[in-house]
Formats: sequence, structure tokens, C-alpha cells
Amino acid sequence: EEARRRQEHEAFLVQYSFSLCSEIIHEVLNESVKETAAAEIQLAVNEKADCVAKCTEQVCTSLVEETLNADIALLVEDILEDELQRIHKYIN
Amino acid sequence: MSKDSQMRAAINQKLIEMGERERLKELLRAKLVECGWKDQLKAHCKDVIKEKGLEHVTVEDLVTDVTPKGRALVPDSVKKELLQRIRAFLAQHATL
Amino acid sequence: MSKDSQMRAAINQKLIEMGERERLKELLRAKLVECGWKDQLKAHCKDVIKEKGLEHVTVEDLVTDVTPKGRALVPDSVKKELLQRIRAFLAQHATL
Repeated sequence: EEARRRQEHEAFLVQYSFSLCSEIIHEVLNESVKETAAAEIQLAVNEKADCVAKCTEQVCTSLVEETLNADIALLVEDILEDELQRIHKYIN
Repeated sequence: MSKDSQMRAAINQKLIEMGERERLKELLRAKLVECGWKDQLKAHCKDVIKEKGLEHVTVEDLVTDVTPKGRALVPDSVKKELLQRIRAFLAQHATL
Repeated sequence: MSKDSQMRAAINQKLIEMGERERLKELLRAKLVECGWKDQLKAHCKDVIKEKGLEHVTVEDLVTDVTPKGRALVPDSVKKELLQRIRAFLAQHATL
């Protein structure tokens, strides 16, 4: 009777060990997957925000450059034209 | 309550009381980092976010997507080690 | 195409689509007049012409000569205001 009880207890412990092991794996995986997924999404959100900020600055710089290049060229043409006319007037 | 479930409840209670359940979870977490599971999972998350587009992914979606792979990626050696440790604990506390 | 160039293209596309790019240029021009940039640059051009002699100056030369100064003379506050306006526009109109 004692031997039978011991055997039954042994069998119970084996089965219990397996189920506890699966339970712990399940819990830890669920927690870790959730934590990793949330962290990776946050990381992607931050990376994107950085990218938008950097690219917005670059777009702004190129817009300034473009405007300056056009305006400086116009300004220079106007000034040279004025100077030439002034000289022509002076000569005449 | 059957005798088995009574015993189960008693051991569970003892494991929690003695802090062993938390230690087992900690051990598993450490093993998952050590074996590269966490890095693989991170990489998989990145792939899914890239593939679907950040604006189309919620944390819940991502969890649903990567969980099967996450489970499959746990090495058998890690599972075995955890089981071993549970058995050793139960054997050490034979009165449980 | 890199991620950055895709993003820049998307921002530009949005600005052009809604006519904001032109409005921003107009705003910049108005600010440059308002802050005296145009007058300062004109004076600088005249100085260069005087120094080199009108007969030795072409449009291209003068543009090359005065462009660095033209860039340097744009007040930081004007650049900041422009950047702020682009940010506000994107926040309001774009899903990038």
C-alpha cells in the first residue's frame, strides 16, 4: 500500500512538474512578448519622430536655399542693370 | 476538491510563499535573454512593423502576430533546464 | 531610395500639393525685406562692384561673390519661424 502511494505521488509530481513548467513558460512568454512588442513600437514611433524632425529641417533649409538663390540672382541682375543705366545716363 | 487538486493548490501556495515561483520566472527570463530569444523576437517585431507599416500596427496586433514565433523560438534546452529545476525543488522539499 | 529621402519627398509633396511651399517662400521673402536683408545685400553688391569695377563684374561673378554673405545675413529668427510654420503645417495636414 505504501509503495503504491509513493508511486502515485511520484507520478503526480512528474505531471505537476510538467504542467507548472508549461504554465511558467506561458506566463513569462506572454509578459515578455507584450513588453517587447510595446517597446519595439515605441522605438519605431520615436525613430519616426526623429526622422520627421530631421527631414523637416532639411526641407526647410533647402527651401531657404532655393529662395535665396533665386532672389540673389534677381537682385544682382537688377543692381547691375541699374548701374549700367546710371553709367549710360552719365555718359549721355 | 480532489486529492490531486488539493495537493496542487498546496504546492502552488508553497512555491509562491517561498518565492520559488518568481525565481523560476526570473531564471527563464534570464535564459531567454542569454540564448538570444529576446533579440530574435525584437528582430521579428521590427520586421512585422516594417512590413505592415507603423501606422497600421497596434501593440495587440503585434503581440498576436509574434506570439507563435516567440513560442517556437524557445530552445528545448531552456525548457528542460526549467523542468529540471522544478523537479529538483520538489525533490528537495519532499514534504510538499 | 533611403528612408530619409522618402520622407523628404513626402514632406515636399504635401507642401507643394497644398500650395504651402509657395506661401512659405513668399513669407520668407517678406521677412527678408522686413528685416533689412535685401537692403544689406544690395549695399554689399554695390561695394563689390565699386571695389572690382563695373567692367570687371558679370552676373555670375557677383552672384558667386555675394551668395555666402546673403546666406549668412538671414537671421536665425526667420529660419526658426519658417521651420515652426512647416512643423505646424505638417502636424495639421500630413500623415507621414
